[in-house]
Amino acid sequence: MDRAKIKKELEKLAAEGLPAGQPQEEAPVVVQAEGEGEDKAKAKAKKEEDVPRKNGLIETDYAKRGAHLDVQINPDQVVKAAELLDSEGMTIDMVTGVDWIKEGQFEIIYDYSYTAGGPAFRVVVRARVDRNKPDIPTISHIYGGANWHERETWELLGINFVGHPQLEHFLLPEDADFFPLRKDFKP
Amino acid sequence: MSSLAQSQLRETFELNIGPQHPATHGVLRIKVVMDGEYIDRAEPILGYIHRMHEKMGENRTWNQFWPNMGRLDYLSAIAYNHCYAGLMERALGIVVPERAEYIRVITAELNRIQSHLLGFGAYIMDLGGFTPLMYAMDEREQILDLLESVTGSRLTYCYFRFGGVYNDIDDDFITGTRAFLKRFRPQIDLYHKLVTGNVILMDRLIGIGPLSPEICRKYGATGPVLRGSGINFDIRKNEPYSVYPELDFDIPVYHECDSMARYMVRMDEMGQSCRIIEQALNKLPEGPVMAEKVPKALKPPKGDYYYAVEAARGMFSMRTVSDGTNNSYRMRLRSPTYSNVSLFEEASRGMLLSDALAFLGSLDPVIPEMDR
Amino acid sequence: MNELIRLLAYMLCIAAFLGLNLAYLGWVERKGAGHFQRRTGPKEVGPYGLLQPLADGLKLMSKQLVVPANADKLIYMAAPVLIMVPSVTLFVAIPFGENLVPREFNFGLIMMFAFASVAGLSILIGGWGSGNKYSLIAGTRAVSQNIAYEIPMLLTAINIVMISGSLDLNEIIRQQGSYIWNWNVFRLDKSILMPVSFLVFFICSVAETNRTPFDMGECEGELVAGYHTEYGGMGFGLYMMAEYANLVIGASLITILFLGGWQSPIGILPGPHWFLLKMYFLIWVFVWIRWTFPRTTFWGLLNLSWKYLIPFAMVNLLLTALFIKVI
Amino acid sequence: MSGYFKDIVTGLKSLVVGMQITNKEFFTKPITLQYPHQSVKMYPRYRGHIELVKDPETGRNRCICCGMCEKGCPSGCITVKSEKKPGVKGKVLTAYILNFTTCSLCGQCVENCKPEAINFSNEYNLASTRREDYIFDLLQKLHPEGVPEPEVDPELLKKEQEKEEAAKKAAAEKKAAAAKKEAAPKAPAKEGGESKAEEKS
Repeated sequence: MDRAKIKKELEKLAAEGLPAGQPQEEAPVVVQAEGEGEDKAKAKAKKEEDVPRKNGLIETDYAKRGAHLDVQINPDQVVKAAELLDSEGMTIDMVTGVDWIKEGQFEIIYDYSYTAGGPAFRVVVRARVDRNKPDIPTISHIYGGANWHERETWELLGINFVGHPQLEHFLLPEDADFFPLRKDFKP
Repeated sequence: MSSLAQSQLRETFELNIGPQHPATHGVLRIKVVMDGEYIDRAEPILGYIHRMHEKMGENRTWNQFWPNMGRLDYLSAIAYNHCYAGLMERALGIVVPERAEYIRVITAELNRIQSHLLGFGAYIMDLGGFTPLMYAMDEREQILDLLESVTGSRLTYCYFRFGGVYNDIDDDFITGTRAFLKRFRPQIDLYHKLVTGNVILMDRLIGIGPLSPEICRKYGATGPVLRGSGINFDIRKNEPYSVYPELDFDIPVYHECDSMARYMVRMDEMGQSCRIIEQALNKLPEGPVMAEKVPKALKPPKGDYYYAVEAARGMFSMRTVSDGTNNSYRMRLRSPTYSNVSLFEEASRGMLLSDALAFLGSLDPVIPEMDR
Repeated sequence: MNELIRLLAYMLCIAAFLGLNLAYLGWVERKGAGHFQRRTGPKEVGPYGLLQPLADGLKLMSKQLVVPANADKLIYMAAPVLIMVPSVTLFVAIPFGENLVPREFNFGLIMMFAFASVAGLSILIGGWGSGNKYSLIAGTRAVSQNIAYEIPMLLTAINIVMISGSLDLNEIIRQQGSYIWNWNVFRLDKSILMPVSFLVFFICSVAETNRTPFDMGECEGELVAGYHTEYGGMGFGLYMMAEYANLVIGASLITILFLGGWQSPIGILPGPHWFLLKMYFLIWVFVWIRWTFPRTTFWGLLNLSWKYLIPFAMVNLLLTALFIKVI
Repeated sequence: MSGYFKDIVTGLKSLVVGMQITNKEFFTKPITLQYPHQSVKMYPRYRGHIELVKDPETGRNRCICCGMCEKGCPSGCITVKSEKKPGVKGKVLTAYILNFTTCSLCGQCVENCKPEAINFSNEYNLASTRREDYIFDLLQKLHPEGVPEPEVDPELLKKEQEKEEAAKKAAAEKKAAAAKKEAAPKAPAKEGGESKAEEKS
């Protein structure tokens, strides 16, 4: 595992995924989020919070967030990211879906970590899909462990993992026709 | 013989192992396609005890989510408490007094021994030996008594709080724990003599259920399963939390990659936990057990937070997405058995039925934690 | 007429002996299990739980007999009875004392083995008739186990037959004199491997009676309850009783063939009390083994039989033949 | 070949060692505790269902009916019912209903309770076949022989009565004034005045 290489490659990936019209200077947002000028960072963070985050890589403070790298990429790039991290010997921890109903988006968070010994290294890969057409390619052919996690995310949030071998009901009963973790779910 | 003729001759049948089956320790169901005594395909089916803890996390306030932590893995609930406490302390920036951290470690390790004891006993019972379970239960009862005297409950602990622990330990607990350790160490030798050295058991475990480090990595297996495959990875060492860096202990690793290796990792971990407890008791500082500045209304800043601990069955981690209100926007729980059991389908192909169940037992699944 | 009365009396005695044994061996097993496991075992019903078998029996008898929907009703109902019949019949041939034998056969040993194999058959049809996949697997397992273990068992039994030159159980006992060193276990002058032979026979008996570590047919960790998964009430009760009846027969057979039956180990007072003492000691060892060891796999069981027991039995057979011919 | 015999010897030896251990255990005393005849040792910190604490000075509960326990409870199993009684400071507890079927014994209510009015009981021997048996009124449990009347502070009572009378007077005056002001039809002001008085009492 090469931390610098992973960082560089992911940065590149995130930059590739930016919409064409966007000015290049803004592209790879490398923010040393929590540093000395905390107030400044806070103010900045506040500003950023209101709009959805742009694609890019953030080197997060491990002590505050629990992750080392945090990268947001386009949904069609998750397979590339998975292949990259797989070749570096990383493990998939979990796949999480978040329903950002106000923005009309689902966020899919992939947690990767390094479990082959040595100090821990955690990478968070995020991708956002449209809430009305929640399609994202599966990574279960790269990581067998992602299979169940994706299945669960589909079941609870309705995110469609394109190419997943078995998107069937898993935790919920077979006849469940609802997605309980969606924010507009009414029991 | 052509392959077509072969496939016609081959007659398979489906067998449902569980949800009510003695070897699954709960309501796990495995749909097995059998070819005689051999397994063609085994598909675990989950969800029989699914309670949607993640949704509860969204509906309850941060404090109200506490009791849920005791109900995921009911055998090592204190580690789960530890994870939630650590997560929120990370999010809120609370500094925990040192005494509280030591108490957390002591109780968590006692809980780990207790969990491994039950895992050991139940595993041997899966293999047909009833007696070791009862011996393990005897020791486990001592631990439960000790933990009951501090936490007030015997199984579903809800003992930790943001910024410390619910109440302090007393001298009775300390002397009781020391006495227990003194009594427990010879018992481990007894287990080894009675069980580990037994030729029948060795025959059943050695070489059964091989798991390469690669398959462990692909499926995100952690804990004794990973360490039984020769990888030295333990959150307590590799991503130290609490006061573990100040304590001296080893991580047992076995390179055989079979069920016996996983079993031995658990047995050795009990001894290491004893070492940790002993040191922690010696080092136990005086002082408060709750941080002074814990806000009444908990509102962690926006953003998401991640925290991982080493539970008895592997890495338990939580990711929470906070939107700055007094409950979580999204709570994600990563349970170790979920990942560990997900490799069962691939690894069990072509095994004998009895070997497959020995292999499943060596993964030590706890069903409520998988189903969440 | 006299003979008829004698037979009737014996039948009554056997029934009483059997009934007591079958009921109280269950108690012994549970009590033993309890104490082996730092527990107390049955305690509440009667002093030391001695009335427990009665309570168990009453409970089992008062239960409804349920036939599963896809079971073969006739076979399902017949199997538990069928497993009891040979076990009970075999008591006719067991010589408890020199003159205390219901019916002396001069082919008693053959009869023993012949009837014992019926038990395997009834396990199979019980498993098959239940219409449950677990039971079916258990049934087939039990049969192949019986086949695998009858071979070394018979090979060692032939040893004894060669030594004593008779198939009559009483005659076999008579030929082993009083005093320990005259028993077949220690008759090194007939073959130096006799103690090994005893061990082989003992292991085979454990397997034949379907007890841990060889309870492939039951296997509660894998096959739920094996061949009697679908049985409840007295059907289950009969299976349970048959297990203990087989246990008594197995222990008796070892006693007869190797431990000198009713012969006294110290040369005085030969009689049925020695027989019972030896038999119950063996039963106790069976119980002890059951609560100590885990279960082998089906594979390991066949391995043990073909790789260890059968070669040893063969070698012993050759040695015995050699010893008898040469010495 | 030597490995073959070695396997047999070590295998048999391991079996004998195992049997020795169980044999030894057979002759040691069982550790079973005969539960209904003997009872387990209970620790003071044991968390049974919650109970109201009896104040040793007054012999009554300490509850101030703030409802913090009710709010903090994750499973919503507590219902506090209270009313205002004349001459008593604060509200008076009339019923404290715990639905034990949903309680998870987490201790949030005990922690949230400022006046330390509730605590864990040591009761573990709860068994019933009816669900209703687990809906406790803790107030009744605290005072099985009947809930004592709250202590009436005469000064406070006097003050309150005065206040009430004053309020009544004011209302009456208002009413009279309103009536005087518009001897003609309308009545809405009158209604409003009345309801205000009711609220105060």
